[in-house]
Amino acid sequence: MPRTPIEPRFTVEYLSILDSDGNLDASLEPDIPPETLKALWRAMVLGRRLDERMLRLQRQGRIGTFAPIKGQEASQLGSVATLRPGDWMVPSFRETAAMVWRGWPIEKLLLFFAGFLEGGAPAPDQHDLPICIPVATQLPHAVGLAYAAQYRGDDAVVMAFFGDGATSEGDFHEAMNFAGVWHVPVVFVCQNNQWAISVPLKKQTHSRTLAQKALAYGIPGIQVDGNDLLAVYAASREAVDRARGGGGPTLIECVTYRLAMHTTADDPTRYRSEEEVREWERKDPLTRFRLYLEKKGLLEEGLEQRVDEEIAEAVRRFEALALADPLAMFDHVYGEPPVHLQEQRADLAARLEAASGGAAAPVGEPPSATPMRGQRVPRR
Amino acid sequence: MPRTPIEPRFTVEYLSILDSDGNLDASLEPDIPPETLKALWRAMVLGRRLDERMLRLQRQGRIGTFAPIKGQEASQLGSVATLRPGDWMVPSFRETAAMVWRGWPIEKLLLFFAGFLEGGAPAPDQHDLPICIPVATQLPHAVGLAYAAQYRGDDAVVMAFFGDGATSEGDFHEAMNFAGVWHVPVVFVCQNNQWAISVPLKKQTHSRTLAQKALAYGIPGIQVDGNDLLAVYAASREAVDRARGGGGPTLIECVTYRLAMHTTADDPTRYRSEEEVREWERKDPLTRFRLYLEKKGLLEEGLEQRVDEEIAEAVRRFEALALADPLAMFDHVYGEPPVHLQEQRADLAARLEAASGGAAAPVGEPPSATPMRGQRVPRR
Amino acid sequence: MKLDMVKALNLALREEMERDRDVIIIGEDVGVDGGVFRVTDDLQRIFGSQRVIDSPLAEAAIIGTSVGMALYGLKPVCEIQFSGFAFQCFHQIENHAARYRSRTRSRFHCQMVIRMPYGGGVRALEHHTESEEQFYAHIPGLKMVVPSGPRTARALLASAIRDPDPVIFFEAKALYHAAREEVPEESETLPIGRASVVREGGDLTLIAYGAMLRVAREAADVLAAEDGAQCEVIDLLTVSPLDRETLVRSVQKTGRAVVVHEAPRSFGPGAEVAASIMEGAFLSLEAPVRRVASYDVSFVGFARERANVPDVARVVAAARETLAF
Amino acid sequence: MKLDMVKALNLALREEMERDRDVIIIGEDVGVDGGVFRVTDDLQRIFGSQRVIDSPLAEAAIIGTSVGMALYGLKPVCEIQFSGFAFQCFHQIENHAARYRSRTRSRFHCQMVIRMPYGGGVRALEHHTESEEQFYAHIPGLKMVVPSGPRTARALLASAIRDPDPVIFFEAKALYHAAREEVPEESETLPIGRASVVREGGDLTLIAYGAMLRVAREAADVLAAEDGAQCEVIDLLTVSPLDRETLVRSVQKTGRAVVVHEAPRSFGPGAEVAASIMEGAFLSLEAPVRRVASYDVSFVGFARERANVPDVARVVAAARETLAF
Ligand SMILES: Cc1ncc(C[n+]2csc(CCOP(=O)(O)OP(=O)(O)O)c2C)c(N)n1
Ligand SMILES: Cc1ncc(C[n+]2csc(CCOP(=O)(O)OP(=O)(O)O)c2C)c(N)n1
Ligand SMILES: [Mg+2]
Ligand SMILES: [Mg+2]
Repeated sequence: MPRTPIEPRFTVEYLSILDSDGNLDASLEPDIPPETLKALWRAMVLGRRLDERMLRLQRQGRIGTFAPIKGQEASQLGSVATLRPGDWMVPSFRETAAMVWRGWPIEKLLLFFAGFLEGGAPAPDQHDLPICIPVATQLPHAVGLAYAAQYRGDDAVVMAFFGDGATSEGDFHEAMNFAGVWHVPVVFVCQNNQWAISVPLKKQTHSRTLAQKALAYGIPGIQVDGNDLLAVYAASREAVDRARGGGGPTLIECVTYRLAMHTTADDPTRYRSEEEVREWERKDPLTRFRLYLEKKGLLEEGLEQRVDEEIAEAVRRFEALALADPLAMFDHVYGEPPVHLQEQRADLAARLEAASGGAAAPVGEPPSATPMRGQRVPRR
Repeated sequence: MPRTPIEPRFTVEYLSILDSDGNLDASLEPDIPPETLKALWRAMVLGRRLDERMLRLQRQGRIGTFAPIKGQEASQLGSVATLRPGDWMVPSFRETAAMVWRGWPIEKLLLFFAGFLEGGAPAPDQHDLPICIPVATQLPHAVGLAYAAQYRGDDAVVMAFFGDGATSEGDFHEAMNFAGVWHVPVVFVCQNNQWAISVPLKKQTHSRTLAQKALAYGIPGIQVDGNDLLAVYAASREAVDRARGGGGPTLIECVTYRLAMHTTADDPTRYRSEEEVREWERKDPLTRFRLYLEKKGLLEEGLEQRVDEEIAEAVRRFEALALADPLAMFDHVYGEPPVHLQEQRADLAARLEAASGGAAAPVGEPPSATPMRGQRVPRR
Repeated sequence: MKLDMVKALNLALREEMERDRDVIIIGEDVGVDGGVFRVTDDLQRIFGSQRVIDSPLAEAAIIGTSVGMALYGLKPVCEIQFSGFAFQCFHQIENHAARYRSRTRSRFHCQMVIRMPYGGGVRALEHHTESEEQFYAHIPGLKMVVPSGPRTARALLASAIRDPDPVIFFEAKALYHAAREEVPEESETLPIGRASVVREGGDLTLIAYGAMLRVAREAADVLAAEDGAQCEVIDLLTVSPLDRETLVRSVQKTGRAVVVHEAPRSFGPGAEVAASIMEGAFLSLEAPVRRVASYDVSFVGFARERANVPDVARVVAAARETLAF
Repeated sequence: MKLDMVKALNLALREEMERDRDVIIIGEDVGVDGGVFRVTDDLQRIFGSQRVIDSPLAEAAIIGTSVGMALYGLKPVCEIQFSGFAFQCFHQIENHAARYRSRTRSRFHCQMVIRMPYGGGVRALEHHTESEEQFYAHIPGLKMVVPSGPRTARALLASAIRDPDPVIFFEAKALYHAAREEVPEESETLPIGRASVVREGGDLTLIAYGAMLRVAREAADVLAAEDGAQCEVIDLLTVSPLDRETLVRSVQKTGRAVVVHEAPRSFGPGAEVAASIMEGAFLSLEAPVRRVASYDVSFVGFARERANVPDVARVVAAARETLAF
């Protein structure tokens, strides 16, 4: 009857396979086909270079605000690479590399960040949700997709991405709890990049790890070195297979770091030190994975150039896209446009008519664009 | 570098001191002054009898829907008894016994359940929040109170009550997380009465205990036998003292049972078995505590009668209260009534004038009262 | 058959679930318990606990997971136990249910219904008596439907479930058991977005919906009997998109209008009705459109509810002022 | 001194925090970072991290804990990073911040301000450009304030912080750096609930607030120059409680009115303005009150924003139709 610890005790594991110096724990090395390893390396490089290119496009005012991924390539790719095409990916707003891996055309992403809804539409056959801006709100959607898949008897698995800050939102909690109760095939991938804009992890939660939050829902949680693609892949493989096998949800915490600014509207020097950033640059996920492939003799000549050319072509296609018709804003509000929207559409059509040069006039960026923080006011 | 459990492991304890047969673990017996023990017994009896009386009042249509506490007396009183008057109690909607302990006049509670806002106003010197209907929404208020107390340098502790179902709400999660980060003096008392209306705990969450949810926030969590007043008291004492001493928040899970219906509008026979209820009746918190006091020779003669008389007097005072002026609905919407409310007040005043018999006419319960489930339509 | 509104809603749910395996129900206590008001009574027994889901206590996740199910192709019918608790999921409704179609250019859309009991009349506690339709009516991408009795409830719920867009479906608690009405054997639908003229008249247009329709009708009887004034009574049925055409046509005939709702007056649905009538029938208007609504106060307690919610006397008074204007 | 709106707001916060130790700031990134738009710049350094709180990422808890602080006697000024994310805390605002006073018969009340940047003009992503004022204007117990420039921003924020009731304080992103304006050395206030006639005229009343005031003013210039029409321009400043008296007095003089807002048109704030004018000035009205608002569409993407948000040409066109009616 006395005061007794509840048994079994609760444990959470930490997984690291390839350390920042490239040392490999061969006993844990996941068996990934050479072609996949090469594709993953290519995706990492593309993610890194696309980030840099998008930064330039934003500074030139050719696209608007976006969230760079630099430093988080391994977290995103090691996890998403374990999905099948028929599985579902549910991104937040910082998964460019994962989205490209899943088949999002680069020009479509650029269109999205240039302020066109057309950039947010997944392809008809694509099992991915679009970018989700409100933090953590996509997580219940992932659980609902997983429930629906289970209900229909499909063997699809759902993988949802979110950040460390997202774990503070009620939607994170409610989604995890529903997933636990429903025992649905969903894998929660938390990219713990140490910061939520200017808020460091220790101000975000008092728990030692984010992985341990899984204990609150009676589901497995694991913390992995998020800059170690092999560890992320191994943990994700295990979670995805368990989910597909009817083993229910898993929470994976990828310990990583956002090496660039939160978004192009952010100035990280206000809240974090250069030392901290340099510290993490030494743990760059690309460096160690490059070494790993080098040892395996899987590095290709001129990859960077080919990737840059692919990006350049995508940018050209993006630039070539004519400004879409403003009237399109009335499409897709409802299945069938109600009377009042037909009238409003006619109103805009008339205004566009009136404004000589038709569409041109009232379109384009708003007259008085206020920069967020240091952001320059872009002009197309 | 390999796969390693994160140390130290996570543990949650279970505490029971006085079992359902009245066996005492003397090594853990909290030292409670005899006068307090007697007061607690009196409060338990009053809670039980008031519940029964309110049920009759509701059936007679003299009050509206309310939530009986039968079976949860120990959870409420063992915890709230560890507070000082200057501390804060933040109730949900099922803390009648705790509220009376804190000094709420019974007639005021009756007024509240009879549909009068006047019943919801704490006394000027009372450090308690009113009954809160939306599940879990009071928890961030408790954290805010605790923050404010700390900010002002007051040594007040805040104790918040909620149920097992409340742990599924986002507000529970966000409040716990803020409390952990801010390290504020708040004690979260979860009355796990096994049911959220018709939803059993196993459909509410997949975690083995509710206490373990504390691990997600890096704060202490403990599970206690909620029908054992001594265990609830001991755990609460420890948590309140820790909070007051700057040790931060604690989550206490009181494992108890709702012996009556969810509210007077509920029919529990639809979702749970008689056996289950009888099972828990054997663990009645009053029975064992009565035995405990008996052995200590602390039982008073004729307590039940005195308690019943006190309740009867309160009911008489409640019945004697004239129906308040309908115009009072315009008071306290804002600090100063804006023009439009002054006009609307005048409109109602004129209508009341017109309706011969002044106030009487448009007041009282709505014309077509729809019973919720089995509830009878009450008439005053 | 003659059914009350609870039974009529229950029938519509059963019929739609039989019609379409993708229709599922989710909410708090909707399963074993059959819902707080028994609207989902017996459905879990018939269709199983995978299709009638007793969810944990979390509104945002009820709507959020339903959005996910809808994106997959299911057609969830969610129950929020009382409309007063829907603000917990308001972000999921506004950010997502209403927007996925536009956001993805119809690659995805949310065919889902969100049912909620609303309004007064049941001697209930705070958050159990309010009328929040305005909050949903202002959100593009949503439809806001409020039946006024058993037959319209059953038909509109069927329409809502088959509608490709997210529909907020408000059920007046006061009507659940208020009256039994003849409903046809065969399942029927009603067009969403169309108001209905339930009484013809040339002197004044009375506009209401939900539980207030009865009040408007009775006011029309009084005005006919005592004032010899013929009111045209319009049952909105759909608050949004608002059927402005039917409103304007009526007021072009009557020249006078009074709109009645349980929601607080200021910035409420009556304002849109009044403004739309002014825009569409200005030259026919012989008096300002009057609004009879609850006062701009928060919860008043059921002991004072009757003094706050519009009743026949108030509607009659407003109509007389309008007729005398 | 000449300040832009960000600096003016920052000044008001500093002044009120110096005046009253109970005033504290809480929100995401309001501390070290000084807020997404730098409105709280430097305040954490001056007043410390106990008074300027960098909260975890959870809007419901930001408002919920602030409610608790207010019940204790503090005066929290909460920042919701963008108004599009305030639906996460809508239940805490509607269920509690707006109601504690009434619920406890003033034993407790919530003296708190909830600041949010709203509206378009910054080439931002979804949920960063919308205008949600209507949702707050309909809630009894709340006040809804929207300054139109640096000077009104500084004065109204001071008034809001000193106001005993919860105030929703909308800051137009488009105005943050749009213009610098002379503000007095001394702290000043403006009465909440009072609109301001910023330009006198006898031909037509133009009603706007926030970023739309500039649009209305420029439209007035165009109408004066090109049509010789004198517009009276009213800056609402407070959306709710609405200053009907000022609106009605003006329209009794002009007989014509156009209301402009960024929020979607249907069931929006313009409906209340129009309905109130009709009720108060019906016999003076020579034309229906026209509404110029964003269309009833959800987020359109910043590339199309200009086609959706009211601009000078649209206001001028509506005014001309009204004048010609
Ligand atoms: C509900 C909500 N609140 C606030 C924001 C503004 N915001 C955008 S990203 C962000 C920080 C997110 O941090 P984290 O979850 O760690 O993801 P990260 O940005 O680091 O990838 C905030 C506060 C938002 N988008 N949604
Ligand atoms: C936000 C919210 N959702 C739904 C309800 C309706 N409701 C009232 S009590 C209750 C169950 C609460 O269960 P629990 O938290 O275990 O407390 P208990 O009633 O068992 O004491 C529900 C669903 C509510 N009051 N608030
Ligand atoms: Mg982060
Ligand atoms: Mg319970």
